[in-house]
Amino acid sequence: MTIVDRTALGSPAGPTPAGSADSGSADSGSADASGAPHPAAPAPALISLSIAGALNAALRDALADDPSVVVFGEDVGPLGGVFRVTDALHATFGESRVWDSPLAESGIVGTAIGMAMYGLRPVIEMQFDAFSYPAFEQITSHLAKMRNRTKGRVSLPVVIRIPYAGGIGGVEHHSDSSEAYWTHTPGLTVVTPSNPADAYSMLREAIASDDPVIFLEPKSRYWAKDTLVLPVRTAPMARAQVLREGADVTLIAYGPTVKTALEAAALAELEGLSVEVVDLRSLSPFDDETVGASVQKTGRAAVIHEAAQFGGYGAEVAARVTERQFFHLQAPILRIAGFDVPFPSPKQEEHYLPTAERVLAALDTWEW
Amino acid sequence: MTIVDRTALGSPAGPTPAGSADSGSADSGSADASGAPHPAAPAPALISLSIAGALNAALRDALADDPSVVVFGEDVGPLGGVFRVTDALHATFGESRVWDSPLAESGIVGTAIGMAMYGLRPVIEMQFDAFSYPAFEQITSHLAKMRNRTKGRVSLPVVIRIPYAGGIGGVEHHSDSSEAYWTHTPGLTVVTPSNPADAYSMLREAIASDDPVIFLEPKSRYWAKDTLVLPVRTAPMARAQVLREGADVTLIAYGPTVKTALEAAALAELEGLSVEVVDLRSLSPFDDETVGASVQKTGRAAVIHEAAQFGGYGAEVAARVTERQFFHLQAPILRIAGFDVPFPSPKQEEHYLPTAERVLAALDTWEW
Amino acid sequence: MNDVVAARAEPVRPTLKPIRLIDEKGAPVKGAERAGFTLPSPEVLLGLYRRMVMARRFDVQVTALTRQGRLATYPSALGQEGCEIGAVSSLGENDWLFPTYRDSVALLTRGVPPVQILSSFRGEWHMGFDPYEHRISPQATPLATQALHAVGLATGAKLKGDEVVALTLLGDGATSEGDAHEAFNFASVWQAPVVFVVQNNGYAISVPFSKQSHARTLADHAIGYGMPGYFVDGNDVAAMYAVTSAAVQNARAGGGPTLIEGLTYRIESHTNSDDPTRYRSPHEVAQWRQRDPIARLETYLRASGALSDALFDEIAAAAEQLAAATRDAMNTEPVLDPLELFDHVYATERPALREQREYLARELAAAEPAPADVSSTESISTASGSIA
Amino acid sequence: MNDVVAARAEPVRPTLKPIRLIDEKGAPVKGAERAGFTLPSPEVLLGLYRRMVMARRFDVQVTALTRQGRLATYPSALGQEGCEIGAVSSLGENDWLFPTYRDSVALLTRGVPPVQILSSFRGEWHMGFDPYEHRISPQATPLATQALHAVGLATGAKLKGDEVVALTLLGDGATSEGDAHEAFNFASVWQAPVVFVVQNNGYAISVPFSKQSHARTLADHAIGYGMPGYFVDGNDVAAMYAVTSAAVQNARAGGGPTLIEGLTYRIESHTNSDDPTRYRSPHEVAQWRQRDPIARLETYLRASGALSDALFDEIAAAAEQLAAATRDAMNTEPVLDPLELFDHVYATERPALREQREYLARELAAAEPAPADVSSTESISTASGSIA
Ligand SMILES: Cc1ncc(C[n+]2csc(CCOP(=O)(O)OP(=O)(O)O)c2C)c(N)n1
Ligand SMILES: Cc1ncc(C[n+]2csc(CCOP(=O)(O)OP(=O)(O)O)c2C)c(N)n1
Ligand SMILES: [Mg+2]
Ligand SMILES: [Mg+2]
Repeated sequence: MTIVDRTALGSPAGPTPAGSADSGSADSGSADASGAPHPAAPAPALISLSIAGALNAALRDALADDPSVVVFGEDVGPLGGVFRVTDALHATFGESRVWDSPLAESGIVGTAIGMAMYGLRPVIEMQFDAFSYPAFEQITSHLAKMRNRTKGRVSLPVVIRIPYAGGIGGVEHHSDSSEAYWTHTPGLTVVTPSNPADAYSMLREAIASDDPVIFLEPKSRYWAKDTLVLPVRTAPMARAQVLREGADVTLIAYGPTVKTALEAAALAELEGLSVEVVDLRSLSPFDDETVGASVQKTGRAAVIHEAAQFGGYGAEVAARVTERQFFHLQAPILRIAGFDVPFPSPKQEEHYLPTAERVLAALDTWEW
Repeated sequence: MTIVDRTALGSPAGPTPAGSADSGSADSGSADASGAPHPAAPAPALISLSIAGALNAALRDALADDPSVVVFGEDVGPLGGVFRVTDALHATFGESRVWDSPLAESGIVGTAIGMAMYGLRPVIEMQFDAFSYPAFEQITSHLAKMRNRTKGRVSLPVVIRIPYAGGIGGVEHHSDSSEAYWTHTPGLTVVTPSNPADAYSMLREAIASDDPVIFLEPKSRYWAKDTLVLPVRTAPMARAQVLREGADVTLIAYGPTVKTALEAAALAELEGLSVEVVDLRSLSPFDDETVGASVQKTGRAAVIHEAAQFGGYGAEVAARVTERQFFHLQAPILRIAGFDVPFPSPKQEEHYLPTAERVLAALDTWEW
Repeated sequence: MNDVVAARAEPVRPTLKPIRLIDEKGAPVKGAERAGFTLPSPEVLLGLYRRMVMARRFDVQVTALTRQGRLATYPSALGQEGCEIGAVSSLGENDWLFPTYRDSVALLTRGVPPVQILSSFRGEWHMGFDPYEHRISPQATPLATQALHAVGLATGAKLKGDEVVALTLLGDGATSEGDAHEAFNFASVWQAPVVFVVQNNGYAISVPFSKQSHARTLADHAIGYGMPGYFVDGNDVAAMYAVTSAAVQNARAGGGPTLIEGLTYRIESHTNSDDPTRYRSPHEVAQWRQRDPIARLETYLRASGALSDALFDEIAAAAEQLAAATRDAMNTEPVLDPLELFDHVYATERPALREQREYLARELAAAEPAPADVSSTESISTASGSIA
Repeated sequence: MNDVVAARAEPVRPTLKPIRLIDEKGAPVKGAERAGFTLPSPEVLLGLYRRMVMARRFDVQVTALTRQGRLATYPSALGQEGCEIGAVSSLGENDWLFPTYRDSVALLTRGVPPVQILSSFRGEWHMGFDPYEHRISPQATPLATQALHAVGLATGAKLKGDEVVALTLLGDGATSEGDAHEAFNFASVWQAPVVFVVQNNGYAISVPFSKQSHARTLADHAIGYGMPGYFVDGNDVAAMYAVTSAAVQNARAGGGPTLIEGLTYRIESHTNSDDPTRYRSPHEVAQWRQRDPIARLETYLRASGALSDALFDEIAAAAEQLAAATRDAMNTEPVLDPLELFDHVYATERPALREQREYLARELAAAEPAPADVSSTESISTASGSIA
């Protein structure tokens, strides 16, 4: 297993998103995966695959397995998406399965809704997180509500893939984390993988789901590699996973901050603190069981995310875990999150993003 | 002082929004207020005024006092808005100060931003809460961020008035509570009055503010009356207010749920429980001081809102108050909120909306 | 590039005067105003007449019931029957309709039972019929949003090789929304089999067309999308039917989308709770009452001998029957299950939602006669005590 | 209603062929292709030439610096100088420009210092100049959003009685967004003094115009808004300047908005990180290089005798100076204050934000040489341990 090192995350003034995507797009895993569209192909091989490559493989396999799956959006065709997640799909499956749409996010979501009403399973892309905002009405007023509105008669199996969060030196509007908007909206399922195996497995599961899924892709982790065998199936996407066991404190993380949490746990160990790390994977629904069990064991918890703290997803985590585990808690649940300011410019993001050091400093504020 | 009784809230199958507005629009308070555009007019009289009337008076006085104030949106001109909050303003101030725009919310917010850049102070209306969603991108990516983007060079003194929440038997999309979306967005100020005096005072303050303000108007309370003298100035809008003092528990409410909290407090008193009620008034910023002081005193708190609980504003309240007051808390902070389902149809909303009874039941779940 | 652009032929250009086949006096139109369209057969016209009469009676009945408080709200289409019925009658059985809140009579025409149409306006649930049974999407409230769904569905059908056309109804106000533009554009780029019918009834609630658009006609928008556009007299059901049918056929044949503007008028208030005296004159309304689409066709049909007194009476009786059935249906209070609030939010079960469902179930089970209303005057006095 | 609609005169209709004053060989155009516009004076043309040369040199320099990693990103306008400079040169001092990320050279032309233009692309702050000093809004990234700001500002100026015109630049892709439609519509309904200049450079990142629109020309959209539309050869700076100037004058005189499409081409990649070989042929690019807007004007000016060798050299030298100054500016690392993150979010001070500011201040103060990088390979192994 290879782990992408810090430098691959892109320094603040480093390459722009698509640039980094370019450098990472031709990864062998992706290419290998492309060569094996049929899951039951002989001799499954252990390959090295990035998150971007795993997502590409999942799309390829879903397109191959189910003729009702279609992929469209801005630049997802011949270009393969600005992060190359849809690389080579257009060439393989043709214009009627994978195509470039006009440039309008509300239009993309709105037409995906219509297609889903007709039995297709659209997997669409919002090019960057903040560019999902023009589609906000279609997502909240229709995608999220159609099933309930029609008493379950109309399912909308639409997956909206959204590259999100910072850490790649993106200019304004290219680093937002909007999970709190989506998770507050009943009717949506919101998930985010933190590693290649989950990326593959969860995207397949999202596409197979009859519920609309907001699939958040941590863009700073697109090029983080792992070795695995395709097709891989990890735990059901609704379940959180304990990535590291510990006794003293539970770190709750998701998407890009899972790496931060693991780093913090490793550093804390040097200081003699035993840290459990939970990767939420699913933000809505929230896995009360797994998180609850961990917090009951450790008695202390902190949640880490990039979005602004105020009204962020961490508030829900803190509130509900406190509600349910109050008498197990020895200290208030901490939130290590973005500051309550707009996401900063590339050269300033290092000061904004939660780091392992900041997590440790937060743990130090507790009276132990 | 007169208090509107329960029947005025509109029964679930009762009149639709605009209908109720019709019945309440000709209220004498509003008319009186209209007659006194100059705050310093002689002999200030005690008048009976509804929230809708107070908002109308505030707009009228702001238009009269400051030539840079303009009011536009859907049906805010000759019709006076579907809730009649802009009643008679068009006739008084003319088409260049108060006018009907084309029907497009992104357009309304986007052009308001441009006007504000040129020194105007637009007060715009989103006709119902869910109809602010088409403007989501303009609000989050520009209105909220312009000041920061330009290092403070460009202020956007825009007020977006949004009638929100349920309780009036509105059909789908007419009863949303979207405060959690706005409060999570750095750069926005979000306030909501619960009574006529605050409605007047806070709207005047919002219009005078150099920050963009999301001004949430609790539509089920539009016709709740109070007697007061115009122009009234209540506490600064950033400050929460203790509406009722108590020793045992703090109920934190805002907008439409303030009435619920006061009812619950009255009922609880019969059961021997001394309940303090805090009206937040400002959702962003949050008044940590006032709420903190109350919770330190009572040791227990519950927050009440209509929006879905998951990721709702109550999560932030619970999380931050717990963070700051953990060792003063005798029990977890409770959230009495909407269920995690889309806002229901008129005949079902009674089951969805938090009631005083539900608040009391929640308090009963604590071990006292 | 240059060549790509120049190679595109100019599509049909909307006429300056609305296309008309029967004039306001009920006489057949000759010449240019017909724009090449021909009058439908007497059988078709009689069918349209019957549907309009039924629609009108239904609409009047529901408005009356709404005034009695039996419905939470009802947006009437009185006066727009020519536009509504002409457009929707052009659809085949497998075609789809994407209507708005205003278009209940279009649903009626397509066979949705009154009780199912009115379920949402009574406040029972957000919609009352099965979209797949009738091939009709829920009546959209957020303006222009459904136009994109229509484009998506039509494109989905095209991708699957099915000969399905989607027709969507939009108001004049709705065309100002960004979604209308995106729908027009996606449809034309994808050559989706969609027909956009804009019912320009002069107002968006209180806002007159002159404050909504500076266009000569909304059909002119078609030019900017390289699609055919037609400006039609919406109160001439014959013209609406002829033009829409041609557009549906063209779409079905692979010719892509069409934009049709029907010029009509909303005789009733926006909804029962609107006060139109604030924004329009009785004179204007009276003028438009003169242009009634039903009276116009009736005159024509009687003059041409197609509509006998007997048939007239038969249709009127059928309409009365519909009205009676609608009244009856509104007399029955449906039994609603509050717990259903939780049942359709997700296809995938959620433990936390089950918890909330159980909470409500317990609350309902425990429910006794409502406790006395404790008016909390005192506490609000405290609130105002802080007023400067 | 009917009368209101019919009373509106049809505005100028875009021509099928782009308007041109100087042809691709540098010869003055005669006849219909000019659409009634006349060639600007030699002085004006020389000014446009100088500005284009400066712009080109700046653009090439910044692209080079970006390749060297000195900027985070840079969207080049190489090849679009005719469009950019022609359009922006039509503005008066009190007029406003609403540009996009693509339009740095338009800012340069309007006098914004390079170091201020490039601040955002270097990743220092979201923008680097004072909007009020230059009457230029921040370069918008969310597509088409700035068009609404332009309409609002122009309307605000009109309301205040100021003779200010707002010009906004949009890409072909951006016209597909709902906001573009809303901006066109608001502007025409309000008769706002706005000029919309769509730079149709053939692509939206990788998506060709043929997948963006089915229109003959994007200028055709104007018809649907009842506003004048012009389809212009964007690589003919003379035509761009003449048409845009007329539109600005018309707006200033109270004639309302105009939509202008300039047909041009993006010679460089979308940004430095794009790979255009995936979606367009070198042949196509080579063809468009032949249509270079600067070479075209240069030929004309030399032939007409307005551009001497001496003047040519002088301009070239000025351009080199600009390039050198730009390089120098990028050599200086600006000192950034992390605490400024908190200083401009609100006009009104917030205690909670002050707390966060103090937190970061403490963190910065405590900062020592970074701790050793603890690679947490083990823990991620655990993660994958759960893989089926
Ligand atoms: C996105 C959105 N904004 C606002 C509204 C509120 N609203 C309901 S109907 C209406 C007017 C619509 O006018 P038009 O499109 O002409 O249709 P008509 O009612 O005349 O049939 C408005 C503003 C809405 N439903 N959706
Ligand atoms: C709302 C929004 N969606 C997506 C993007 C991502 N994006 C940036 S530039 C671009 C293409 C724009 O094409 P065009 O408008 O033709 O301008 P050009 O880059 O060719 O100058 C896209 C899709 C964005 N910036 N904003
Ligand atoms: Mg209308
Ligand atoms: Mg382009």
